[in-house]
Amino acid sequence: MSVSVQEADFDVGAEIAALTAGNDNAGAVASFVGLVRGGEIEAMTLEHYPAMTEKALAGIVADARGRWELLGVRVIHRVGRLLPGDRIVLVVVSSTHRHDAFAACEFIMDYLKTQAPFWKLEQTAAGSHWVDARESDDAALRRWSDAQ
Amino acid sequence: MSVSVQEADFDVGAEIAALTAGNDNAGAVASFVGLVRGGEIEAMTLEHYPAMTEKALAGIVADARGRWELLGVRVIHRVGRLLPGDRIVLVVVSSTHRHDAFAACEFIMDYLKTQAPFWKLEQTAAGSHWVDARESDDAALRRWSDAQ
Amino acid sequence: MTTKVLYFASLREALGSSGEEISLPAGVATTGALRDLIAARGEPWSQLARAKNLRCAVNQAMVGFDAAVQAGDEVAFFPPVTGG
Amino acid sequence: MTTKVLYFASLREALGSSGEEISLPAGVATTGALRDLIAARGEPWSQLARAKNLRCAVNQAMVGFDAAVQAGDEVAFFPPVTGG
Repeated sequence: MSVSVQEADFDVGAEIAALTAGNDNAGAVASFVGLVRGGEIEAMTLEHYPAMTEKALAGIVADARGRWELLGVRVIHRVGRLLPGDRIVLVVVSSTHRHDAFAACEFIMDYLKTQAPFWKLEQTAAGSHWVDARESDDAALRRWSDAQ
Repeated sequence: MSVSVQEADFDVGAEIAALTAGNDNAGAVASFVGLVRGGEIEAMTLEHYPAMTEKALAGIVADARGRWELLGVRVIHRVGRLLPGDRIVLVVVSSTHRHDAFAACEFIMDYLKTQAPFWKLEQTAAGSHWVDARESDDAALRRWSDAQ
Repeated sequence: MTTKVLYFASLREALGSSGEEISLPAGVATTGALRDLIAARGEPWSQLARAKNLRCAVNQAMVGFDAAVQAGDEVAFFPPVTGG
Repeated sequence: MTTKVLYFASLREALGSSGEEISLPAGVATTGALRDLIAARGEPWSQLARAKNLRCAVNQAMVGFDAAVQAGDEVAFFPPVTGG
């Protein structure tokens, strides 16, 4: 299964290695890891829409596969309570061509950020608050309509 | 040291984790792994210009740091004899912003491909031959002159 | 046959509900009409009408407020997503 | 004082040499002039003049063929790089 939504942490090196194991054509592997930032944040709780999340992520991966020549894609998104420095999300893309791997990896992150049903509740000393969506994420998404 | 040229393999997960350890601001980590492709290739030998390689890579990293807001950069390039599926190169970039991490990681790879003094000798059943430079790598480099 | 309606994140908290089953009255055939039907109950439900950038999904696919809704569907209302 | 000249990869193999020390004659003050000086020896050295996309570095920095060279420098000639 190329898409997972889970509470457990993941092993980045093992996931990257697994994606290329047994495929000698994958000369390029691009990956992204998103982490909980510190600062004022003491903890973060990730809520999601269970029936929709894996479906939404699988749809984004399918879109990426339609745009670039990809050999393998792996997406893992954590839910539940996380602490500063904890890993939140992993996207790994393997391809024969490095530009395809980079572009698809960033495309998947941009779509995930705006289309996959996850919500962050941040906990600080002053209390809890839901994270606001950022206009910069919508702007990032629009880039993919214009060009690669 | 953020740049290494070595015969030994590297641990991708450990390198990514090390780059963000102790820095709570790094919300985004982009990375790239280049692997020896299989097919007709039985082995590959990477020659380099020892006095220049780390200097060239450090210069590329410094250029990237001048263009984007980066928190950490790690580059490892292997030399010597490698087999299909073996890791050749690792670039890891951490940043507060994911677009900066992605852009800098791809920039470093594009410059490394055309500016760092490494040469690949491929060994096939038919004999050995030096890999030709690809025009697509020069084209990839030119993109960075126009825009980010 | 009813329509399942779900609320998530800040909207779930503001409404004090994670979801309900609704029998669609005649004339309520889109996500927008369903939203207005619920919002018309008054507080706290009227927040559905005021919510900035409210999003919705029908059967786990994001859609606009002109999307068709019928009995048996699963409709979700939620704020803009913030994962990743 | 001499100038150290290095050859790499396919060029090293074609020349049968990984490098040498050269005393720069008067009038040889650029990487291009040094290349021409060596190529003028005849085969196999004339390959330096024929090499497609020959690259050079002075003191471990890539430069063009109009770059200055002086005694004590380390000059390298090599084909386009293919790492990564």
